[in-house]
Order: sequence, then structure tokens, then C-alpha cells
Amino acid sequence: MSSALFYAWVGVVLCGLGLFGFILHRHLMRRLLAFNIMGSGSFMILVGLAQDGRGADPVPQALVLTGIVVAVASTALALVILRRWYRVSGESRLPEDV
Amino acid sequence: MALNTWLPLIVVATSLFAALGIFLLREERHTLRSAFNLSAAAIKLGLVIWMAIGVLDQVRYETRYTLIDGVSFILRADPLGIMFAGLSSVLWLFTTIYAIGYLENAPNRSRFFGFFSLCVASTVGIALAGNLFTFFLFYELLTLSTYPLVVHRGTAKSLRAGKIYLAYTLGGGAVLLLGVAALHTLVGDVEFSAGAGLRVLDPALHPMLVVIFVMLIMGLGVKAALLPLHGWLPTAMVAPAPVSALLHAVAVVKAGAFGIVRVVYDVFGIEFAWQLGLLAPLAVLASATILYGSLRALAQTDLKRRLAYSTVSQVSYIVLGTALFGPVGTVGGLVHLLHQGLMKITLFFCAGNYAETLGVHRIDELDGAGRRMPATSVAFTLGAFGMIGVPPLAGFVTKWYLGIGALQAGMEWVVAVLVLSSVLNAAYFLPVLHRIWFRPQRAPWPDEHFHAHRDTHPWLLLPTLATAAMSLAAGVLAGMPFSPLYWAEVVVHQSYLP
Amino acid sequence: MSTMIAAFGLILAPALPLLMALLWCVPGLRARVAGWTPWAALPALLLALGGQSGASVQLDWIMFGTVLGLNELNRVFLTVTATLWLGAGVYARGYLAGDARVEQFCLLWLATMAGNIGLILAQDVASFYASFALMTFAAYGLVIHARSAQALRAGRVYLAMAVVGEALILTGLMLAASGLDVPLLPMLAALPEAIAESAHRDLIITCLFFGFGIKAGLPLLHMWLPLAHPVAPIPASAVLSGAMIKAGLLGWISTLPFGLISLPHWSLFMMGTGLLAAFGAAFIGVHQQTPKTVLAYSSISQMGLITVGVGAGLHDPKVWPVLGPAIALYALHHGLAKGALFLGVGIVGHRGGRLISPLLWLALALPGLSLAGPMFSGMAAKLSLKAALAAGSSIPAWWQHLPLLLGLAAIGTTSLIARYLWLLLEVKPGHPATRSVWLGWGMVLGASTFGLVALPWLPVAAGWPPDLDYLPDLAWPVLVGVILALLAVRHLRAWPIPAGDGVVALEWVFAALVRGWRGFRVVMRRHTRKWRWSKPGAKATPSIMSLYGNRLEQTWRRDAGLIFAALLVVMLLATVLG
Amino acid sequence: MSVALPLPWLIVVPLGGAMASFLVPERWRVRLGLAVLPVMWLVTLAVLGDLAAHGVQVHALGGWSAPLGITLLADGLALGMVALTTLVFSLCAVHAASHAAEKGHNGEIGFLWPLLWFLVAALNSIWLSADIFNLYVGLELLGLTAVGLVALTGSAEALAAAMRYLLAALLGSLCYLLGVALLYAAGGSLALGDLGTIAGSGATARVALALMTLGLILKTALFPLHAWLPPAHGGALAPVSALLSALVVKASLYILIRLWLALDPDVATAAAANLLGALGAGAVLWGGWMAWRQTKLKYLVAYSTVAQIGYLFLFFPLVTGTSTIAGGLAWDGTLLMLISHALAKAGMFLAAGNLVLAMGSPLIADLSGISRFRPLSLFSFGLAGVSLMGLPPSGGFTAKWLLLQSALHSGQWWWVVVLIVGGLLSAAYVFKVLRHSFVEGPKRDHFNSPPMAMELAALALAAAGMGVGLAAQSPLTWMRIGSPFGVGG
Amino acid sequence: MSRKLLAALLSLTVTLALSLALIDRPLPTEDLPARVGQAMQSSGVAHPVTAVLLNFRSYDTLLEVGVLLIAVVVALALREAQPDGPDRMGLDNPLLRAITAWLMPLMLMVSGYLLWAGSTRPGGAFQAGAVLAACGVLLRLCGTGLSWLEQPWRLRAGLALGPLVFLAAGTATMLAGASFLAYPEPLAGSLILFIELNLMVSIALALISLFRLAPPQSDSPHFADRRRSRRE
Repeated sequence: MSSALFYAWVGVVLCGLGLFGFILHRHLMRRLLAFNIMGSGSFMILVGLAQDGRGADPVPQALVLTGIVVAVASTALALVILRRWYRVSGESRLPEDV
Repeated sequence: MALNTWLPLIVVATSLFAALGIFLLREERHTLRSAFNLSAAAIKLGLVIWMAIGVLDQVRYETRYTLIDGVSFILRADPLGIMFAGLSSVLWLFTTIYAIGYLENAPNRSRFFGFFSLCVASTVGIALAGNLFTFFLFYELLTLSTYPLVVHRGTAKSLRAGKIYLAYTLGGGAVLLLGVAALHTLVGDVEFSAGAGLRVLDPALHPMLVVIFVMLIMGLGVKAALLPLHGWLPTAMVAPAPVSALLHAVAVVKAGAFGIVRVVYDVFGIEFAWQLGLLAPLAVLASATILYGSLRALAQTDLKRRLAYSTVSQVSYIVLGTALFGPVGTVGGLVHLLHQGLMKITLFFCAGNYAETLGVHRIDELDGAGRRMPATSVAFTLGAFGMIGVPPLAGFVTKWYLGIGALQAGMEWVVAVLVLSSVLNAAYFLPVLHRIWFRPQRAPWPDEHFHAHRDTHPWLLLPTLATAAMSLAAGVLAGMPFSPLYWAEVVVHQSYLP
Repeated sequence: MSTMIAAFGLILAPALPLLMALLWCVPGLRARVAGWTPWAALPALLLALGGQSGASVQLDWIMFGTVLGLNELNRVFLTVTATLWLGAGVYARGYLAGDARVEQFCLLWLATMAGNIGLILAQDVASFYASFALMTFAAYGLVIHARSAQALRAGRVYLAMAVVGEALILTGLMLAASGLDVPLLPMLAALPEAIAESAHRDLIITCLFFGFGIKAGLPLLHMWLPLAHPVAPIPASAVLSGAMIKAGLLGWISTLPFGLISLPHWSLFMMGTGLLAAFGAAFIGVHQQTPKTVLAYSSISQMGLITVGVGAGLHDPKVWPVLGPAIALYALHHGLAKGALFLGVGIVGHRGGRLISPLLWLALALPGLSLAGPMFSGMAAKLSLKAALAAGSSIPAWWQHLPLLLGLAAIGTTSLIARYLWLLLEVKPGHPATRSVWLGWGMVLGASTFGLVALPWLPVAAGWPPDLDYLPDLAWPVLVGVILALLAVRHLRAWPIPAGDGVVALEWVFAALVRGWRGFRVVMRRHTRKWRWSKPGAKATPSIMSLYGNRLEQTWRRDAGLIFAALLVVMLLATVLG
Repeated sequence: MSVALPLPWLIVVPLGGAMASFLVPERWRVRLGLAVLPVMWLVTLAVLGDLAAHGVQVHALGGWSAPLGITLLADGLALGMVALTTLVFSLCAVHAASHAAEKGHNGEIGFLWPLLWFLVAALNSIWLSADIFNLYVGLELLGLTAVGLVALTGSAEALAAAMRYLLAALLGSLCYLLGVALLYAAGGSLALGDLGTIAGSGATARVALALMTLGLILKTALFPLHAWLPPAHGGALAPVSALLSALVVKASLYILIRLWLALDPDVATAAAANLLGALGAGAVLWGGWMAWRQTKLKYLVAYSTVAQIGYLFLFFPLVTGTSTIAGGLAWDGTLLMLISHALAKAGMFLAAGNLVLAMGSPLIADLSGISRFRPLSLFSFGLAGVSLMGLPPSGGFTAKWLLLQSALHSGQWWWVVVLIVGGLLSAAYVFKVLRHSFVEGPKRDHFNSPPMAMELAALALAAAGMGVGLAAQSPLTWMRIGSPFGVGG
Repeated sequence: MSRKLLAALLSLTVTLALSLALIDRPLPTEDLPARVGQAMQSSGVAHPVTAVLLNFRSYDTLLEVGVLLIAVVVALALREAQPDGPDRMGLDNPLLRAITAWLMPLMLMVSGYLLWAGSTRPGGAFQAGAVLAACGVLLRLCGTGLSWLEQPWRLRAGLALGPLVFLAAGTATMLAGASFLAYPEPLAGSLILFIELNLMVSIALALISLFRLAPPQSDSPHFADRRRSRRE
């Protein structure tokens, strides 16, 4: 099992955990964190899997870079909306989960 | 000549533009709206007559436009189509005059007249449809344009009636769509050409064709108020009089019957339908409706509901006519298409006059109406006797042809049905006539108007008398050229029997 | 040129009353039209007397092509009808002078007259049936003219039975016409042989026999007659029983296949009903309370006799050429006589039963006696009937007794007439008889007694003047009848049989039926209350579905994640294992 | 113009418009927004012209061809969607502009225009892109813009809806990204064109397809995963919810169709296709039922979107494993349904917005007597309703007709039942609204009247919905250029 | 409890499926790294990742920067919709301010280096932007307001600078006849650097304003009563 594949396996595990956290938790912050874990997991799969059995492949790394920026942007926006929602309703969960 | 290809479209378009024009008019522009209405009706009538003459000497009017490949929008003026188009345009002219008089100071008139002309546009569209797809297109348009008329008054009762009306007609429309689509997959674009397409199909598909026929008849049966599917007609009587006159006596109900005529003759072809054994059950269903409608009419106390149930039974004459294998039965069915329209619209006009002038809705309030409103009562009597099938009037012509046609088709029991239904008709019309003519007025009229006028408002009286005269002429002068009977024979001999 | 006049005459006869009826609708002209009403029958009378038979006119625009024509047969009927309408019309003008609804009466009078005349002249089925219907429905107005309770009841019964009759006639005509080669332009004359050969011959004959029978008053179908005649104003009942009953007979004669095939069992059945009607009606009639009801029953019994003749005609084709004219003659005679008797009731009412002069009594009794047999037209009719019956070649054995039976029927008639005269005595003075009343009565009386002789072309079978050896067997029934009547006056009390006998039972059955149906409907409505469309009154309760719907929607929202994962697993299974 | 207009203009113009309206001070944003519209129209028409002249256009971005660089593919389907976007967007923009002009420049409208133009840019980038990772970025761009538009009003419901929408969108695009990772690992290339050949039909490709399908149907709000759509579309501004329902929701479906047709035929198994069809049927029935039960007008229209999306998913069972005729009919039917739904739903949302504005209350029950005061909006609502019900002569009907034909041809008669019952259900909720407008309720003479332009925009969209039905032939032939079902058929 | 178990079970199945995809994997036929290698010399940069990022797949980067910009636009819109109280962010803590003063020049230098190294080694606009954003956040935390950021139009100009330059470069190449974002061979290197510079500025500003535009902790209207309701 080459080292790249190892990263891919870790990524898979992270994805599983992230999905589990996303489904289970009701608190918005926890769900956001679970989303980020899942995101990192998928990035690791993307790079690890592509480089398994072949040398360093710049394309997935570039993709991951773009992915990271997108993840940052969406998490930041989620935080802004979360804070606005918290400021208006005083709740840190979605109305149906209260 | 280019005009021949555009004429059918122009005929349908006249009332479409009238509808749009009226919708855009503001509510208080009454005179302009009436002018708009009447001119559109007149133009349409003129064009239909012109086409009728053209059709007589084999001129071919056809508008063809491919919607998507394999499906085209065809408007064609064949004798049968012209007959129905002629009927609806003539009666639309009278009903518009009547409606203008009837809705003197009612609210929402722009909306009313807009949908009114839209409804007639779809009726004429149904008449001139060249293939099953176009027919279905206008058939559904008819449902849409009639709903606002049924619920025009906006009361809880009319809205409930509207809901029931919609449930029936949209359900029927859905089943019809299924039938049309299934037929389309088998045969491709089904043009109305005396059922040429279906005969060539291999016999393995026959059970499928029977299923499709049942679906088509069920879809059309809703509007033709065949037995199990007639529930909406009596409840839709809450609509104002011109609506119940034109729509439920002429446009909507006739569209269903006309559809069945098209399906039996032009889609399946009478021989093929006979070969599949479809005609006998259809005749049984029509006869059951005839008797059921008359029986229910017997028990009604409200005048318009009694007329509604009588419509249910009368329309099935047309269906019965189509179900009789042979030219005479067909002529009987087709000629009743016109006769019933004329007679029933007269009756509804009279009912409307009674309601509007005297505020009378129930039959037992009608005592002595003959003295107060002689002209309307004469028209009502003519219509009633026509319905019973008393000879000089139009009803007898139909019953005679249907009887002879049934005997030639070897269905003797149909004669019994016809005669029994005449007795039942007499049973529910004669007491009304008795009350109108021979009973003194017991109580003051519930809500009397138009004291000034001798009988009722001229705008209400004129159309009533005109349609009554036409129904009388259709009966008495049946032998004349251009009479309904003549035209029915032209239809049968020109298109169905080479 | 003469055909032009004949055609014009043929059209004018039915058209004039119709035209006057239309003019009646114009309020201005109404009074003048009411005045002229009696003379509307004049062209028909002139046509009957003056016109030559065999003329016909074709109007192919009207209905399926109307054909009006005059032949020997319907000429006789036209004569009796026209005379009666004329006489009764003149009589009515005087009799109804003071009546409030005289104008409405005139309109209905004109309409019924047009129907009656049209029906006689019509050669094609459509216009025959059209005039028949017009006559029937317009006569309803005449029957209920008085608007009293019995009048309305009589009207209801009349209308019900008339409608059933019309339905049966329509079926018969339709079945017969379908046999024709051109069924859409059916000629009346062509019907008999069509019926003869048609597959449903017996069904057609049943329909036509009973359809026209209702109008002609066959037993069990006669109930409307004794109810309608007494309530109708006198001229109307005169016309009703005189002219309109004959319409039923004309229907039989012009449609049933006489002289073509022999139908032994049909003829037996008809002759049986005829005799039953003759004797039954006589028996019930004697027990009635009012003169007009008695006369009604006497019409039924006379029609019974005619039915016997019709039945005989069906038995042996060769008999018909002789029998047909005889029946027509008898019908003519009966119509005029019955009209005179009815109008007589009005005359008596002039000064009351007790005070009228003996001469007047004789005049009143004259038509009755002619009916019974010995007097002029009655004698001629009876003789020709007897001669025709004798002339038949292969007649069944029991026909020998027919003359005896006819004699007994004559006794019945005489007793009825006696009962009628007896009841006339009690009539209280009421209507002052004006000049036109006398004129009308006189006209009809004259026609009924002397008319027969004056008309040269009348088909008198037994030749004229009747030789005297027939006189004795005509006279004895009358004598016996008179003796019986005298005895009855002393100690026989009339049984309380209600007028219209069978109808009472019928009405009771019908009422029970209606009550049962209403009860059933109430039960049905209560049962279907539950699953009707949304009941109009029901408040829009939030249905469980909407509550359930919203709760389910909440779960979608809360467990979106779980559902997503579940669906992901399912999709993975579908694609990987798929 | 002999040489074809480069495709990226379709993306550059909206991006430029977005940035410009972002930079320009508030007062100018509406005018600038409207100014960019004609340019957008010019570019769209030019590209459509090129499609007609030269057929399918391919544009290698940055000069690098397929496997290495990203290529833009402009076949019939893509440009059909671009044209649709331009049409719907311009009318919604007119509606928003006249709304803003009428209400005066209050705050929240300020940043509406940059977001709107970003939305167009995102949509065009998705329609045109032929690279699966680029589609991911386009999806994200679209998702965030849509969330921003939903949250624009700043109220509690809007923020909750936006949050729920954002979480759903993020989870969806993350699954999509996982799928991209697997496909890249299996096939080695990100280009959509040659995905079918190189990705093979092993477990990797199948798992990738499953993940991507789930991600996309979550973003398309297919039946069990639809819960985020109604609050988001029901609560937003009228033009925003019109755009969301008409176009945004369709973008992820578009990507799914592209994927489904690009991948190896036996990766897209019949079981998966039928599962999608079943979910679609569920959507039609559940969406219709819930729409019928709604009491608020805009929520009714939102649930109607959930229902109508169900129809579009009937495409998958009708395409996998059926004859080419049935497939061709399904392709035409689905695309026509997509177009006519987009037009009709946008028209209905705008009309609903006008009615709510005129009534001052979101409830359907308060609609009584509206027909006397706002007949035009009610008429356009009815017209759009006709198209949603699939009654002739509307586009909805022709689409339903084609789907019916395809279902009957392919022998899968059960979809026919879904189509018919769906039509009846939609009739139920459309007529529920019309019924309330017919009630002659208490004399309510005071209705505030939105400017004419807003009503005309709604009418234009609804009429276009009907027009597409009548003139269905031309859009269909256009959309078949370059489609797997070829021309004609 | 059952929800947790169900969630666990479902996630486990998904993980299994993913691992199945990992195991049973065909060897990819397409070999992108080789293509990148061949095309490197015309990409204008030495480092393959930057080449892919800013040349071969520069369109992705453009959209990605658009995503970031949108996030900020939405944040700005929400602030307009829900106006916040006066901005009292930051702790007036002298020690923090002293350390910041020491660290600030170092961080600026590191971001500059990262930007420059991007063309030959891992680095580039995003990493440099992130470090710069860290400086901004640090400054904000220690209470020194960035006054020139208060000007709305200036903020917006800064934010839009990067994407605009990128877009302008792409459009220029398209107008010149080549395809979109196809940098001319000789100029590629310097053009990329110029674009990266502007991107860095925009990314930094975007991340700082995303941090700043979130509503301050204390001034949420329900803060007070929510606290009380929690306590009862």
C-alpha cells in the first residue's frame, strides 16, 4: 500500500466521520465543522487516489487548492449567516430542530 | 386560393380576438363592449355561412400547421364541422344579445363576456378540428373558458358547483388525453377521414382498440353527460341564465356529443366500430341515460334543474343516433344535434326570463305566468312540445328518424326507449305547461321587474322568440333546403356513404 | 283549373282555423276572431259537400312532405266533423256568451278544429300524427275549461291516457313505416300492406288497435270519456264525442290491413271487445246520475258496435268493400246524433226539465231513437251493417247470432236514451238559450235526422228507400227497451257506480306508487348524506391529511440528513449491484 | 460575422456586469443592471446564430485543449438553456427594476443587482462547461449566490431558509466533489466528453455516479430531499424566487443529465434510473398534494415547483434501456417541460408577487374580489397555471404529450398514470387560487397597485410559456443538435 | 438513541462503498502529469501547480475568486439589511499591541516572499493573501481599526481589483483573437505574477471583511432577555 493510498484511506475515514457528524448534530456550528472535516477528507482522497501508483500529479493539487478556497468562502458565508440568524432569533439551531 | 387555407383559422380567431379585446376593456365601457361582442358574433356568422355555401360545392377549406413532427394542428371545414359551427355561431349571436340584456347592471361583465367569447371560440374550434389532437386541444380549452362562467356569481353555491364541474371535466379530459395519446402511439396523427387509418391495423391490436374506444367515450361522455358522468350538469345550473343556456344546452354538452360522433364516424369508422361490436353497448348506455335523465327530471322542483336533467337525456339521443348502424339513424342523431340546441336554448332563455322578470325559480311558483308573460310562455310551450316530440315540431323529426334507423339496424328495443322517453318528457313538461297556462296566479311574484315592458326586457324577449321561431321552422319546414334535416342528410351522404 | 280550386280548398280547410288561431294571438284582433270562430269550419264543410274525391295536394317543404287529399272514406268523416264543428261552434257562441274565459276557449276551439280536420285530410303519416297530436293536446284545454276540481281531475286522466295513446300510435306507425321501401316519406295508404307483410305484424296491430282504441273508448281504455264529457262545456263535449272519437276509428280504418289478409283471432278479439263495450257501457250508463255521463257511456257502447264491424272486416277480406262504407255511414250517423243529444242538454237547461213543451221533447228524443234503430239515418246505418255481415262468404258459425246481438245492443241503447230523457227532467233552468244556441242545435238535429238522405254520394249499401220487411226486426228492440224503461222508473234504484269506474282504482294505485317512491327517496338521501361531495353547509374542517401532511413535512425537514444518507445508500446499491 | 463569436463572452459579460454594478454607487445600480441586458441579448443571439450556421461550438479555455485545459461546449441543449436564462432573467430584471423604482432606494435592493448578475454568470458557466471539476466550481458559485439572494431580505425566516439551503447546497456539492475525485482517479481526466470511454464501468465509476447523483438531486430538491426549497423559494422576493424556481434548481438537473448521458451506458443502471423515476413520481404526487393544502400563495407556488421537478426526473427511466424513438421523445419532452416550466413558473411567481403586493397579505383567502382590481396579474397567474396543468395549447401540454408518447412507446405505462394524476393535482391547486379570486367577498375597494411594468413582465413570461407550446417545433429541433438522440426522430 | 445508531450505520455503509471504490480501481488510461510536463515550458512559470492553477485551468481560478467575492457581497448585503451597532471590536490590551507591532513587518515580508516564490516553488496568490488576511485579523483583534477600510467604495474597489484584473487579462487575450485566458507565450510569466499580485490584495481584503462583517457579539437585541430565559 503506497503512501498516497494511505492518505486516500484516511480521507475516506474522514469523509465517513464528517458525514456522520453532519447528519447527527443539530447545532449549526458542529454541522459546519463536520462539513469541513468531510471537505478535507474529500481533498485527501482527491490527491491521494490520483497519485497512488504514479508520481506527483500537479492537477489534483491545483484542484485541491481551488477546493480549499471555495470551502473557505462557503464556511465564511455560513458563519456570517449563522451569526445573523443567531442575532435575530437567539437560536443556534435551525427552527425545526429547536 | 390562399383565403381557403386561412378561413377556418379566421373564424376561430374572430372570437379569440373579441375575447382579448373585451378583457382589455375597462369595466365601465359597456356600449363599446356590446358593440365589440355583437360585431364579432355577426362576422363569425357571416364567415361560417360563407364557408357553408363553399362546402356545399366541395370547396376545400383547411388550415394545417405542424406543432411537433408527427402532430399537426388542423382546422378543416367539412359538412359535419360546419353544421356544429353554424349552430354555435347562430346561437352565440342570440345569446350575446340575451346576455347583454340579462346582465344589465351586474358586476364583472368584462370578465364574463371575455370568457364567453373564448368559450365560443373553443366550441367553433371543436367543430372545425381536423384531427383528434386539435379536437382535444379545443376540448380542454372549452373546460378552461367555461369554469369562470359557471362560478361567475361568486356565491358559495356557484363555487361548489364550479368545483364539481371541474372535477368531472378535468377528470374526463385526463382520460381522453390518455385515449388520444394511446391511439397516437398506435396509428400516428389521427386525421378525421372516415376511419381509414384504423381498419388496416392487424387484428392483434383489436382488444387494445376497444380499450382506447372506451377511454375516448368516457372522456367525451363527461361533457356529453352520459349516465354515470352526468353529475356536474344539474349542479352547474347555478350559473346565470345565458351561461346555462349557451353552455349547458349547446356548447359544452354538444361538444361531448359531437366528439362521440367524430370518434365513431371519423376515427373508428362506422363499419369498423360495428365489426368491433362497440355500437350495441353504446346504444344501451345512451338509452339508459335517456331514461335516467327523464326520470330524474320528473322529480325536480327547480325549473332549471329539470331542464338540466332533460338536457342529460336529450343529448343521449345524439349518442343513440351515432350508435345506430345505418344512414337513417345517423341522420337522426346529427339532426338532433341542431334541433336539441335550438329547442333547449329556447327553454333556458324562457327559464331565464321567468327568473329575471318574475324572480321565479321553482316550478310551483309558475302559476299564471302565461297571463303575465304570454310571449315567453308561448316560446316555452313550443320548446316543451318540441322536446316531447309532438309532430309538427323538430323533436318528432329526430324521433322518427331514430326510430326508423333503429329498426333498420335491427335494434327494435330502441323504438320502445324512444316512445317511453317521449311519455316521460310529456310527464315532466305538461304539468309545467298546465301551471303556466291553466292555473290562476296564486301569490304576488317574488321579485318582479320590467313592469313597463309588456312581457319582459326586449333584449331578453327578442332572442327567445327568435330561437323559438327557428326551432318551429326546423320542425315544420324540415323538408326545405338549408334546414337542419337537409344539412344532416348532406353530411351523411357526402362524407360517410360514398 | 278545378284541381287548383280543389288544392286550395284542401289546404284552406285545416289552414283557416290555424290562421285564425295565430290571428287570435294579436290582442287587438282577439275579439273579432272570437266572433268569427264558428265559421272557421265552413270551408271544410263546403269541401266535404262540394269537392270531388280523389283530389290531393303535395307540400314537400312542410315536415317530410305533407300530402292532403280527399277520398270516399275520409269524405264521410269530413262531413260529420265539419257539420258538428259548425253547429257546435254556433251553439258555443251563444252558450258561452257570458263566460269569462271565452277568448281562451275560442283559441283552443280553433286549434282542436284545425287538428281534427287536418287529421282527416292528411295522406302522409307525419301530418296525420301531427294533427292527431294537435287535436289531442288542444282538446285538453276544452276539457278543463270550467277549471273546477273534477274538470282538472278529468283533464289529468284525459291527458295521461292521451299521451299513452300517442306513444302507442307512434310506435305502431314507426314499426309499420320501417317496412316501407321509402320509410322517410311514409304514405298512409301504403301502411296496410306494409303491416300485412311486416315481421312484427301482431305487435303493430296491437299498438295501433290500442293506441287508437284509447281515443275510440275501448273497454278498460275508456275511463277518460265519462269523466271528460260531463265537465267539458256542452259544445265541447258534443264535438268531443261526436267528431273526435271518430278520429280513433279513422285511424283504424286507414292503417289496419283490411281487405288484404284475414286475421281470424284478431277479428274474434275485436268483436269480443266491441260487444263487451256495447253491453258493459250500456249497463254502467244506466246507473249514472248526470245526462252527459249517460250520453258518454252511450257513445262508448255505440263505438263498441263499430268495433264489432271493424273486427268483422278483419276476418274476411272480401267483406270489407261492403263493410267499410257501412261503418263510415254508421259513424257519420252516430256522430251527428250524439252531437244533437249533447246540444239538447243545453236547450233543456233553457227553461228547466219540467216546463219544456211536448214538441220539444219529441225533437230531443228523435236523434236518440234514430240511434236505437228505426229512424232514418239510424235505420240506413243498421241495415247496411246487417247486410254487410250477411254478405261475408267464409264466415264463422256464430256470426248467425250477430243480428240478435245487435238487437240486444239496440235495447241497451234505448234504455240509455230513456235514462237520458228521464235525467233531463231534473235539469234546473239555468242558461237562457239565445238565438244562436237554437240555431246551432237545429242545424245538428236537422243534419242528424235528414242529412243522410240529402247526400247523394253516401255509400248506402242496402239501397234506398229501404224496403219495409227489415222494419219489424228493427222495431222490436226499441219497443222492448221502452217497456223496460217504464218498469225501471217505478221501482229500480240506480247503483252508485262512480263515473269513469276503473279510473278510481287506477288513481289509487298510482298515488300509492308515488308515495312509495317518495319514501324510498328520503331513505336514500339520508343514507347517501355521508359520502356526498363536500356538504354545502360543512365548515372546512382541516382534514387529517393536511395535519398529517404538515407533520410529515416537518420530519422531511428535520431528518434531511438521515434521509439523504439513506437515499445515498440505496442509490449505491442500485448502481453497484444494479 | 464569418468567424463565430467566442463562447466565453456569455460568461464575461455577466461577470463584468456583476463587478460593475458591485463597484458603482447604489443610485446607478438599477440603471447599469438594465443597461447590460441588451448586451447580454446581443451575445446570446450571436452565439445562437453561430450554432445555426456552424453547428456545435467548442472553445478551449486558455488555449489548452480537452484533457489538460477546460473546454466550453455549446451544443443545442446548452445554448437552449442559455437563451432560456437570458429570456427569464431579462423579464425578472425588468420586474425587479420597476419594483425598486416604485419603492425608492431602500437598502436591501442595493446588492440585489450584483448577485443577480453573478447568478447569470454562474448559470452560463454551468450550461457551457464540459469539465466536471469546473461544473463543481460553477455549482458552488451558483449555490452561494442563490443563498445570498434568499437571505437578502434579512428577516428571521429568510435567514433560516438561507441557512438550511446553504447546508443542503454544501453537502450536495461536497458529494459531487467526491464523485469527481473518484472519476479522476478512475479515468485520469476531468473532461466530460471522453468520460464514458476512460472511466470504465467498474465499482469506482458506479460509486462516483451514485455520489454525484445524490449530490445533484439534493441541490435539485427532488422529493424526499425537497424540504429546504419551499421556505427558500416561498420567502424570497418575487423576481428572486422566480429565478430560483425557474433556473437555479434546473442547473443541477442539467449537470445530472449531462453526466448520465456521458458515462458508460452500463454504469447508469436501469435500477438507478427507475429509482430516480420513482422519486420523481413521489415528487409529483407529494408536491401536488402539499401545494393543494397550502394557505400562503407563494408557498403554494413553491410546492408546485417541487411537484413539477418530479416530471423532469421521468426522463431517466424513459431513456435508460429503451428504444431510440422512446428516448428521443423523452429527450424532447423533458427539455420542453424544462423550458415551459421555467417560463410558466417564473411568470407565476412574478404574478403571485404582484398579487401579494396588491393584497398586502400573503394568504390565498384574501384574494377575493381581486379580479376587479388586478385582472392582468390574475390572468397571467391563470395562464401560467394552464401551462403547469398541462392543458392545451400550453407548452406544458405539448411536453406532457411527448412524455406520454415516450412512456407508451417504451411500454412503461405506469409513468402515464403519474403524468395524468399530476396534471389533475396541479389543476386542483391552480383552481384553488382562481376559485378564491372569484369569491365576491366583503367589499374591499382598497388594493395598492404595483406599476404596470411588473404586471406586463409576468404576463410576458406566462404568454411565452403558452407560446412555446404552440411553436414547440423550433426549440426542439435546436435542442437536438449535438444531442445523443441526434437530429429528427 | 436510534437516530445516532441509524446515522452511524448509514455513514459506515457510505464509507464501505467509498473503500470499495478505492480497492476495485482500474489504472487510469489518461496521464495528465505527463501532459503538464510537456506543456510546462510554455506556461511561463516553473512550478507545475501554479502553472495548472493560473494557466492551464485559470478559468477555475477565476470562478473560484468569484465565489470568494460573492461571499463578501452577501455579507455586505446582510449588513445593509440588518444594520449593526457601532463596531467595538478588539481588546485594548497593550501587550498584544506591542507583539503585533513586532510581528507585523515579518508577516508582510513572508507574504511577499510567498507571492514571489509561487512561480518556482509551492506558493502563490492564495497563500500570500491568507497571510496578509492574518495580519488584518490580528490588527482588528488588537483594536486598531483600519480607517481607510471604512470607506465603502474603497473597500469595494479593493475587493473587486483581483477578479477585475483577471477578467480584463482574459478578455484582452480573447479580443486579441486567441481563446479566453490564453496568455501570449513571452508575457505569460510576468502576466501571471501581475494577476497574482492583485489577487493577493483582493483575497486578503475579502477574508478580512468576511471576518469584520459578522455582527459583533454583544449587540444582538435579544442577547439580554435570551440570557434570562436560559437561566429560568
